[in-house]
Amino acid sequence: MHEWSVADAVIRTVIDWADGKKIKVRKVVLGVPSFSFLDVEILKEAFDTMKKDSVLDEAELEVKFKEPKFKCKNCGKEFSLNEVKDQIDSVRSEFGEEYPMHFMPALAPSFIKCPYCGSHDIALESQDMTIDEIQVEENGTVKTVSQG
Amino acid sequence: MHEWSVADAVIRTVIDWADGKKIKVRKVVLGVPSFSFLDVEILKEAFDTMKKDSVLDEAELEVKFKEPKFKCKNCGKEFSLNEVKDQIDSVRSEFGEEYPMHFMPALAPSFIKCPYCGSHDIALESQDMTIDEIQVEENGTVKTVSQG
Amino acid sequence: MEPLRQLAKDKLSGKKVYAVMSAKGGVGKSVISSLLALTMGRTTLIDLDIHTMAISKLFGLEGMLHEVTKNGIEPFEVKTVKIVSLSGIVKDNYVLLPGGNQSSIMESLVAYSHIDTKTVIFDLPPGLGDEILVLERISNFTPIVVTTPSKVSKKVVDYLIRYLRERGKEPKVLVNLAYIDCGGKVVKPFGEYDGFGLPIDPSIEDYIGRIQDYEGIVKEKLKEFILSL
Amino acid sequence: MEPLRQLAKDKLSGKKVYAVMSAKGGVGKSVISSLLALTMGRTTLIDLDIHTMAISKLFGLEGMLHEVTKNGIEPFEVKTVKIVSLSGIVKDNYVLLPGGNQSSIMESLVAYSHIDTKTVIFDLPPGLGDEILVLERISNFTPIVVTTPSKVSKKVVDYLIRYLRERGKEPKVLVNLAYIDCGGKVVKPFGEYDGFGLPIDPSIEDYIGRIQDYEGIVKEKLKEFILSL
Ligand SMILES: Nc1ncnc2c1ncn2[C@@H]1O[C@H](COP(=O)(O)OP(=O)(O)O)[C@@H](O)[C@H]1O
Ligand SMILES: Nc1ncnc2c1ncn2[C@@H]1O[C@H](COP(=O)(O)OP(=O)(O)O)[C@@H](O)[C@H]1O
Ligand SMILES: [Mg+2]
Ligand SMILES: [Mg+2]
Ligand SMILES: [Mg+2]
Ligand SMILES: [Mg+2]
Ligand code: NI
Ligand code: NI
Ligand SMILES: [Zn+2]
Ligand SMILES: [Zn+2]
Repeated sequence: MHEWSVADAVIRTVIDWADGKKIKVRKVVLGVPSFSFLDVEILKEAFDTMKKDSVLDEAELEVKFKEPKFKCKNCGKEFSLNEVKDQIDSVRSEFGEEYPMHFMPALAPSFIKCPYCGSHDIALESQDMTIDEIQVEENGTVKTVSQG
Repeated sequence: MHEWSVADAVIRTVIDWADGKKIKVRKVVLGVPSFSFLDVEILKEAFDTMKKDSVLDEAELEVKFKEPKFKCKNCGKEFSLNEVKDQIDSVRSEFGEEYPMHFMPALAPSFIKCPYCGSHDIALESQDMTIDEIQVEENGTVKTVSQG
Repeated sequence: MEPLRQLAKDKLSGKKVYAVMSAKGGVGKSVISSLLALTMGRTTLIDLDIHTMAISKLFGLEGMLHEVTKNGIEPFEVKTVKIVSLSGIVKDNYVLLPGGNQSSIMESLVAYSHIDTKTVIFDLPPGLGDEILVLERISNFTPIVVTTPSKVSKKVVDYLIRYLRERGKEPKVLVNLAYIDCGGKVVKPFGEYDGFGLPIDPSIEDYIGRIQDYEGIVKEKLKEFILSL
Repeated sequence: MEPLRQLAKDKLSGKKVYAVMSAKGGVGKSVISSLLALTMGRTTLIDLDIHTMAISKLFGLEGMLHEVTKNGIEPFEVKTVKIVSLSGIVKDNYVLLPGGNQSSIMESLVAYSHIDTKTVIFDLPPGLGDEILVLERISNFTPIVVTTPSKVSKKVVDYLIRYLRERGKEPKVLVNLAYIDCGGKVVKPFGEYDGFGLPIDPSIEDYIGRIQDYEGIVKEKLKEFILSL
């Protein structure tokens, strides 16, 4: 349900970035960690409802799920989401839809243990939600801006 | 002076990595943040003194200084070492040789302010000391191992 | 671009924001921020001490989960105080984290919260870390610094005060556990102090889990303090 | 490959390592770790609370810088205790840091220290963060968990105890500020408690800056506790 807040965040950020310039945003590409299990349907519905009367009026939201890479800082091993799927499933069945990593992927080390050594000392690459790309039309030309 | 500890750390790490295998280490490339101002002379002297009777017996130490990239998380601007040189100089003149970032480059945000907005909220890329490369000879062949 | 940062900023813009802080632990930040929120009324109280989550323990909200609506995380409502805590997301699980993960959790907590009061109070953890840096990024807060008259505490809090002044902020200082009323006689068990003192009230312990019912001397004193804000 | 991690590990290998910890702040971790080190003797005491650096304040070592030799950072020596603190590197500057920087500083502090005693005691900051994760990486420590009888404190410390047990460690628990001797009568201002209690000794305040001279009741009690380790 907080997908509405996520859409809100994206819209505010793009409007702030456009900074009153006379542009039309065509598309926004949002990168979200796959294990946050954001609901793309709701996200797009929220985006389309809230974008009205802004530079985003005609913009489309594209959601790209990023696969996390985990690295245990205790034993040094790397592992994928698949290897901790059972752990994530058990957190999801405890909490339901609004499970902790759904809001805050950075909570992962609290709930996930290294499948090799059992440590919670886990580094996570690409755990943050990011705006990766914005497609804009300015004076008739369309260009794509990549974000860092 | 803690260059001796740094050399010690490098030697122990490589020996642990070699794990008793019958190899000869030819070269170790150590990456250090430039603003730690480690003394390469002392580092090499310490390395050459302590490497005796180990797989590193004939190894050479190469030191590569890494230029830090600073990014202010408050105003978003990036800046280079050059732009905070005066700040670093003033810390060095307060402390002398053993100045805080000499030991611990990660202390930088405590002592350095963003030159644009004055914030201490500074992210630092490549602030850690790392072993970047090891050149080994095994059964007569020389190969280079890159480290992550 | 960090969309959560933008949202967090927008949620606090135009609000009066107080940050109850102290580099030292155990000086009473959580008790004081709770009583300040209750005294002021119509306030959103956000618990940024993500490891200890004391606010939900003081108000008896442990094990309860936040509802989530289109407006985001709906605060718990106690009297006229709206409370947001990570405990409402993780329930009674411990929150053990590498330091690098803390700031994004704090930022999300603010960004996703439904804030509809004009006043927002943050309860901060001890230390000099992300909680301060994150708050500086997203708001123009008024610092309320808590210390005790104890020498260690004063020295540690001095770091924080120096930092805040360098950043152009003048903190309001509260000296907690400053004195105790021993049958009419004022005793200062931790020595002399300067500034606005709050008494030791042993009865506070009886109100852990229902701090909203506390009406004792510490709250009385805080009413006086609020007039100086 | 992280050379400092390896060095830190090697420095602690074969030593008896104690970690004085508590998710809660202000419960007495620094006072207790200092008195434990003094009571045990021939101990290296390493201050991992890099933001508050209370150990140097308790021993009166503020503003002093560590000497550095071929053996690394030379500890301050007080009686038979060898003390390492970040304050000996940064002097009286505040240490304000993003959370992500903390672990490398803690690791360096251990790696670069000259440790020549068989026993090492770590004084930890509050919270559930890098200090615990870093220690787990580099040593097989015995946890000494400090709490007070206060309900908030007990609840918060419970997270830590649960975590430690999940990691296969059984902590020794100390209940500080457990009781006070009021002219022969034992008073428990923070309520009942289970476990090994340490009394409130208001005279400790007089020994801040020279904790090495303190010989009062808390130290006596700790002698008893040490026998149980
Ligand atoms: N004025 C006071 N009188 C009596 N007890 C207090 C007072 N202020 C705080 N306490 C108690 O001190 C302990 C620490 O308070 P807390 O608010 O959790 O500190 P912090 O948030 O700074 O860690 C708690 O047990 C609390 O009940
Ligand atoms: N047993 C005790 N009796 C009296 N005062 C104490 C006792 N233990 C700790 N203190 C005081 O309590 C305060 C907090 O102690 P400290 O060791 O700094 O806690 P922590 O390290 O857990 O934050 C200090 O002012 C200290 O002098
Ligand atoms: Mg608190
Ligand atoms: Mg912190
Ligand atoms: Mg302490
Ligand atoms: Mg911490
Ligand atoms: Ni949701
Ligand atoms: Ni040196
Ligand atoms: Zn592992
Ligand atoms: Zn800046």
